[in-house]
Amino acid sequence: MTLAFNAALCALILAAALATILGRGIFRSIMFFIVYGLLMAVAWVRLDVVDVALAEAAIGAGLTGVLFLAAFGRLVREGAEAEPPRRINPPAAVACVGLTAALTWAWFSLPIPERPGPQLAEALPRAGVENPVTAVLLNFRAWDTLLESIVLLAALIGLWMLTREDDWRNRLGLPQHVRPGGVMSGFGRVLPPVGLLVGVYLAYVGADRPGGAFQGGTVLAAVGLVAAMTGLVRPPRISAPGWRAVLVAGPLVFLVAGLAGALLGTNFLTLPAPVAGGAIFVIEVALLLSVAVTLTFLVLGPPEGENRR
Amino acid sequence: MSALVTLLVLPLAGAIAAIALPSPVGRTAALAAIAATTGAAIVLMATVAFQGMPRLEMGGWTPPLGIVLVADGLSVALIVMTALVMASAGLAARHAFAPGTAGERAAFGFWPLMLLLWSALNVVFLSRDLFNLYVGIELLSLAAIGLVAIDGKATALAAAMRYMIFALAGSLLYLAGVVLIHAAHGTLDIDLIATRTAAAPDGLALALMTAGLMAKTALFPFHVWLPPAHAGAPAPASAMLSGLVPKASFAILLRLWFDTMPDRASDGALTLIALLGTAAVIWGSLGALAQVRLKLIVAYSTVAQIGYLFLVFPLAGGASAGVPWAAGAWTGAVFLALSHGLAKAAMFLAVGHWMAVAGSDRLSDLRGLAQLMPMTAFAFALSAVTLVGLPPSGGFTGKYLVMTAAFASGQWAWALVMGGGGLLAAAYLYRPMAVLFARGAQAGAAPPSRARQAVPLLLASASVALGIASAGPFDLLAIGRPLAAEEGL
Amino acid sequence: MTALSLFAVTGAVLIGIGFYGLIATRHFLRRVVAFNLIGSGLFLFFGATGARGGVTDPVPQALIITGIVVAFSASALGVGLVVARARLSGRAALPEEEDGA
Amino acid sequence: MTALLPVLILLTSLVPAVITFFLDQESHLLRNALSLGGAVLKVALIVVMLFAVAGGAAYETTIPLAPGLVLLLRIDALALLFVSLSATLWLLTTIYAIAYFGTQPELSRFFGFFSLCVAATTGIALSGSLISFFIFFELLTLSTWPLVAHKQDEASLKAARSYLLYALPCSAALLWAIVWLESATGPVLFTEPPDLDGLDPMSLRAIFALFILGFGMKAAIVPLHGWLPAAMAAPAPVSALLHAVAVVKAGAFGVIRVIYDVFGAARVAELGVGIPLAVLASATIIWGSLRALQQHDIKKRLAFSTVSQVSYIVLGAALAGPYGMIGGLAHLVHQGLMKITLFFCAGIYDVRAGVRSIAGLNGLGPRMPWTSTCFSLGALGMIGLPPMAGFVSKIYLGIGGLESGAPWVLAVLAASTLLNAAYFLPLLYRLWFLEPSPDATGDENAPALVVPAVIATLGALGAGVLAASAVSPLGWATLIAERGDIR
Amino acid sequence: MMIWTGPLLPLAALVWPFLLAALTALPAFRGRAVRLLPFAPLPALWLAVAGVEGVTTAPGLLLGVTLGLDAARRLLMGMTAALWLIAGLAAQPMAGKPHTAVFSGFWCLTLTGNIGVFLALDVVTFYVAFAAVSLAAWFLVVHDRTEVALRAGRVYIVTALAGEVSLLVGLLIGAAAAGGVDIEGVRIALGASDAGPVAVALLVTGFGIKVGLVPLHVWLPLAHPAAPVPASAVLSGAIVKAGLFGMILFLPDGAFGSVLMALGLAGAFGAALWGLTQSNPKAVLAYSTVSQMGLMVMLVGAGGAARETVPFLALHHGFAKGALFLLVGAMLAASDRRHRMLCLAFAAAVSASVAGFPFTGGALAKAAVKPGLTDAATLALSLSSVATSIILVWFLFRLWLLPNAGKTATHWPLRLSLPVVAGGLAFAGPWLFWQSWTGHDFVYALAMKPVIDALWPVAVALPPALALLRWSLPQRPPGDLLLLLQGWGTLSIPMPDLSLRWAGGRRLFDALALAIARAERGLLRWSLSSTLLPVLVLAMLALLA
Repeated sequence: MTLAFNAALCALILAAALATILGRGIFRSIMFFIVYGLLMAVAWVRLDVVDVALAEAAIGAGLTGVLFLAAFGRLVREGAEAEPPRRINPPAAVACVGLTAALTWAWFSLPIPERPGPQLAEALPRAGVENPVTAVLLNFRAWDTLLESIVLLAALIGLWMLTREDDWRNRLGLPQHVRPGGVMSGFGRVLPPVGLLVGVYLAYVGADRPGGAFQGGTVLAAVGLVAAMTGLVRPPRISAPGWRAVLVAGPLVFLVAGLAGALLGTNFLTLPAPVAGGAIFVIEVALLLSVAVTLTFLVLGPPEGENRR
Repeated sequence: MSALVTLLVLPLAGAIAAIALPSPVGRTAALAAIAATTGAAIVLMATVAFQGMPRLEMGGWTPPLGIVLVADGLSVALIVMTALVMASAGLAARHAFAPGTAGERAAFGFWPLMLLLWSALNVVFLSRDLFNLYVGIELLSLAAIGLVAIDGKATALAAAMRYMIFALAGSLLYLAGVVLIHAAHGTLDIDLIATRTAAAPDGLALALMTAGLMAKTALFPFHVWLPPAHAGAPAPASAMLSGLVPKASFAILLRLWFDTMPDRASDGALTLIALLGTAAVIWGSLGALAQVRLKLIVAYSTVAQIGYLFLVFPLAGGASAGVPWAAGAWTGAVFLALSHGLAKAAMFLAVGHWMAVAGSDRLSDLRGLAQLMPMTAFAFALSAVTLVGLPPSGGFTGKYLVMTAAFASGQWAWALVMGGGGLLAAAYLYRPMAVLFARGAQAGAAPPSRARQAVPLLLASASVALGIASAGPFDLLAIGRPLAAEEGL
Repeated sequence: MTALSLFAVTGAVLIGIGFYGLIATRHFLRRVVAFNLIGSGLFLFFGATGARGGVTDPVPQALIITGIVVAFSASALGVGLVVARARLSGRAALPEEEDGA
Repeated sequence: MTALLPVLILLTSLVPAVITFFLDQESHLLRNALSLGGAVLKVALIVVMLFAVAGGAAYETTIPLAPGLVLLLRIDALALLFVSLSATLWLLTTIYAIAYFGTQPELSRFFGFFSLCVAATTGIALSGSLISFFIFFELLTLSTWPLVAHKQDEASLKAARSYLLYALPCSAALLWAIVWLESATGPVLFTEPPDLDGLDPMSLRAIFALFILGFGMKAAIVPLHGWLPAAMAAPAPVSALLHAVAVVKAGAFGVIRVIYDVFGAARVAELGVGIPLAVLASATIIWGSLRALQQHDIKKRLAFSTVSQVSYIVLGAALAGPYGMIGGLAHLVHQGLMKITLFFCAGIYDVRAGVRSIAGLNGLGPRMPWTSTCFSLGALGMIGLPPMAGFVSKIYLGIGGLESGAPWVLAVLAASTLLNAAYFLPLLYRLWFLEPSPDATGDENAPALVVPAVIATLGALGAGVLAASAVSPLGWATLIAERGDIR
Repeated sequence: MMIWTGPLLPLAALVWPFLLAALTALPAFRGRAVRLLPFAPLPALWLAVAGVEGVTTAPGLLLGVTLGLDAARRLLMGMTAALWLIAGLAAQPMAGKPHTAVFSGFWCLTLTGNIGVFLALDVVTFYVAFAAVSLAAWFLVVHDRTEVALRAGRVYIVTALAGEVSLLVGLLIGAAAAGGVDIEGVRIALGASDAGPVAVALLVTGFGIKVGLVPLHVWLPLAHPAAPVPASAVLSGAIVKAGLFGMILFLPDGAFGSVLMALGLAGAFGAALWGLTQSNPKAVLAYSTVSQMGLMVMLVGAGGAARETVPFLALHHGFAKGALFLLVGAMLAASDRRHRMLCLAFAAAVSASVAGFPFTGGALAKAAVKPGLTDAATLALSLSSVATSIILVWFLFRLWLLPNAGKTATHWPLRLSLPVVAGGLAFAGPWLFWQSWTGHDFVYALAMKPVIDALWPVAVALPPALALLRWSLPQRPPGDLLLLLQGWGTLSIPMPDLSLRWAGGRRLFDALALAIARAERGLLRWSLSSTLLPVLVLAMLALLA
């Protein structure tokens, strides 16, 4: 039964994926992708990996889907939504089948190493959090996570570099014209408080149970997006100093904590066991804010003024 | 606080400051970070040279749990080269991306992108964790894409898009390899993997990572994105993109094939890699010959020069690894990478000056500029010397070491590639030289000040000095080498 | 075939499909979508490997989460690029691939 | 201090070179003082060392680069032979060049590269290891290019391009040769014979051929000579540098080093590569002369003459016997003295009388007696007429040919002499015996141009008249052979 | 280091004229350079008169100079020096004419070489001296710069250089064979070595050109008449002897004997005959020189005792020929009939001596030679006297036909007295040295048989000679064999440029670059290059497995 469910799930996932690639039209492709993302989240749950399932659902399906949809909308405005005629590329197909075959073969020939390492079990008590995933993310491999937050920043700066010179001082994203009192507007008034709660909760429980700053941040970002799209909040300008400070707050706190570890403890990013929990909390809060704002800005896109090309 | 931490934190802090602080302050902070990071790089080099390799266990966790960063000879050599190029690019950008010169957007964005790029490079050069390396090269790619696109023109955007697909595809292939490694060995630490018991999928992992990194290094046939991307960016950005960025993925390749899984190499694979390198040398050179824009010539030259680097694999890897000349070949390849980085950056900065004066980088518009700006012309010429591999330059030392290894191991076909590539380089670099030296300068704008002209000259001189004083770098590179860097030949 | 193998092979197939999409489609937005397919397929594969032997390894999970965020960053930038290019030129494909043939 | 002497000698031209690059065009005085000062200092140092080395001393400086790449500078008799030639002629050429250019533009660049060229040549001369030789050899290639292109007109740039077109592939060949050899033997020092037994004879022959390809280009061996006549587009001081002070000499010197200090005469004979090289050199001697006959431009004719004459040196080296070697070494100096005289004079005819074509020489002799006398003597020396230096070389080479079982060398020498006469005597005839065209002008009121030519002429004359004395080039070459500096 | 060892005088005899040559280049001397000429040969003359013992070496000069004297050297050097002195005096009237500084300079250089040939004991010095005498003399030939002189100069220089080269090669082979540069040793080695014949052939060529050995003589009848009279005198009197002496020095006894004799005889008779077609008395004299030298080469070829006496013959011929040329000069300067008669008379006397009329120096010289000859050779010698007599009669005829100068030139007494002195020496010289040179008593020379032997050829010659004056042969320009060559015109051989051609390579390069650019456009399509990405993975997997 379980196997059958899993098989059906996998078949659906593959079907959605194929439709994403082969389906006619970009819009359909995006729609299938969102479906695909939700199915993937289910798959992660089936794998009993809730942390990832949350991330996948929030970022992989949700936020990415919104990103694609927003982009599609803009492409439609530019008249660039049409696809060039597509053709089957047999060599590519063969090569990709080969790639799949090779990975499949690898799966079946993989040895099972000693995992998770005894070190993990031994170190977890000193990590300051109970959720091992969070421990890995924010303590054992905190350096990765710090860089990850920086990657988000880099993407944002990169994205901003795509602004047209004339638009630089405009507000982020497309100018919104939401009719006051419309559906969107109402939706926009209801959703944010709920989302806000969910987001903060996700981040807060991340210490012990599935969840964390990135998942929570994503939810907050969704809130922010909805607020912006419904006209509840006007997106800021790039030059807004407060927002820019929020953007860098997470990485900055992370860095400072790391340096504190280097100065007080043994190494960069060392969080001494007694204060580890507290430190991780502070970092998570800062990260939550930064991630939320960064993701929001990433989806909003660079400022685009009224003036057309 | 150790130089290692400083080196990692400073550019990050600089980037954060440049993002958060308002324009003039942010820019000043960025420049301060550039200066400080350069200092830190040099301090780190001194540390490695005189005290041994610093090792930084992030968060105090040892592998396989935590991430370790180690500064060995290869790391610091690349880091110092990076610092030199970055500092020069920063100096050039001080003018090129001054608020008055560039638009508000570029004047804001350049500095954080540059510092993020630098952070990523330092991470890639230092990290011993395969996944951390992945994050590093992703950061690198995103910052680089931002720099490619910073010009804002449609062609630059197309170049950035092209670059992006290659970079993303490469990253994912690399990540696939990392996944396999972790699945098979439960660790991501290079040194632990080196002591693992071999697993069947190791070969696939290596193949995936290699292919992915090749795409990011722009090795033939994955080079097509490089010329438009590097040629489309503003000069200081081009200098970083062409001089530094390919070195990151190349450094990971070196780590993979020589540190991580040296036992996994097979002659066939090594030969395949070198054949692609050979093709890159020929293809890139001929491509450069066909160009009429100087930036494109210089960019295609990068394609060709990258090809050289890949000749090292059959010479120092696999069955060759244990023999005495392997160390020479390996060191030679790193010398080539270092001198190419310096020389290429010098070239792009010089071209930037000329473009500012002539208004274009078409060869026909650059006629006689050597008279107007002799220092930059000299810098270009010196860089050309390095790229052609003429003595006394770092390029020559590298070429010599690699060629000696090729002959000593009986694989002299690679030596022929090396020599032939030098000739091709001479051919494509001669054209701009001849144009620059011809009579009849037509200045559109006043030439930049001598101090600004001196920047590329210093870089080019550094690439030559690398050859003149090659003993020091050679010894430095031997630090931390798994192969006993025997006294060459 | 165990559930893990099922998911792993699904992941492998997704990688293949995604790669084909990355190669064979020309609209840049669809390529970014395909890139996300590869990524999630790879993460699925990774997750499956981490769940072998009856224990769930937190390290792959953490890495996957990092990977997802990184992939999103890249996607955002990619989408930004295609939109920006479309604003300038009205096209959403690479110049060399725009015209038929 | 003595260990630093080689470096010091190198610096006497390197330092002026570097400083000169940064001088303004207008600082004529400082620039000239630098160039002249360096040249004089260098000559002085060399004179000091000539005595010391004649007494048996040798100086050595080692600068390690990467392993296997050792920069070894060594002053021994052979090095000194070449370095004294280049230093002396550098001094003369500098004086000449200062007068020649006057206040033309781009002089800082010119003199910078000029000094750099000489520094490279000095390095070549002093190199004690193969790799040092190569490094300086390439430096020479590069620093020569801007000199050839100095005028920056079409012809000069074309010549410069042609120069590089020849030089770089040949450099590549040279590098291949060096790397191939050293990969089997380790670093090759000229003082100790490398152990060549690790390489099979065919490889050794191939390496030798690559060496010859590499050096042969600079030595303008047919068919690698095409750049040299083209390079006559450059100003006269550059021609002097190319033909006498540095470039072609460096090639010939390389051949000598390879034959005697890398392979060793015995090995060359054993491999059977000496005679083919001698044949090639002979072919060059003849061919260069034949081509010279066809030229109507003075400098072009002189250039082809160089093609022919430099191969005398190669021929002497290739014969691989003591007489041949002494002849070749002596000719290294002799040819330099005579050819620089000729180019100096050709330059004087150009700038003072506007004459470049051979036809323009008519009747210039009485009008410009000093120049023309020098020119005539130089030409006669080239033909090999006693007592100018050329005949000494010829005698030694001839005997060397017989000694090495190659009597045909005599025929080559004979033919070359006749051909030399055939292309030089008409010039002298025009100078002295034909009536000048009515609108001809020309004077030689430029002592700084004429005096170097006269000194060079006297040198060439002295080298011949006093050939047997110890201070002559021949005497020094004999000393080299006796001492066994070269094997 | 010692600059020289041994007696200084031989060195001084060489250096002195060399220095004078250098002096002529100085502006101070340019106008009166001619005045230096008589001084140039004085040390040499002194040396010849005083004699010197021992060998002089100057180890630092050239490749080590060794000088010395023996009887033959002393005799010939004395003759040469004396003749140069006389000619130098005869050149005095040239003072103030154009180009005399150059003329004087090369005069002194030629003289240096000429003396050097006789003093040199080593091959290199000999070669250098020989080259000097050959090549510097070119300036004497072309001095007048007339079309004729310049043409003669061209022919001269070509042949002289050819001679120089073959000489050099021959000497080199000799030195290599001998393992040293000592002339004696070289001669011996040439006789013994395998390469000897080649070297000898080359030496014969080299020296043969100088002495005017048929068929290498073509330059001589052009050059000797073309030069100014004093120069002609030394050319024909002294300089040719350098070649002759070279043969004596280097050719092993008997080597190439028959060839030399055949060629010598061909010259002796052929030149005399061809001389009759000349109208210029100097050209006639030049052919006479070819003839006489042929005779001497024949004697060298004959070898043995005959060869030993050749210097004695040369002594006479040198002075005599010098005198005759100078007399041509005197005749050209004479304006009144008495002077012309005087010239003719003296010329006749000297001619008689050359023809070997009894009691003249010439007769004595021939008498000295004969004991060493076979009968056939003796007959040939006598017959050559017939030929000589005929051509000299022709000479006298042509001399008389020279136009009247119109007004008496300056220095007339000097112009006449110098040839008289030379002629006198031609008469007296053989007498003077007869005993010491031949070892015979004077009585031997005065005996009846030699007198008759000397007389009959002259007697036989007179009738045909006088007939010729009436029915002269068709007149031809000088140059005989050369005239045959003139049809060839200038040789022009098209020569390809052997230097590597890059143009073709360049085209290939361009084509290649174009092809690459095209392929690059294909590769630029992401779908193509990215397909290669998984392909590369699989390929590498296959190679790694």
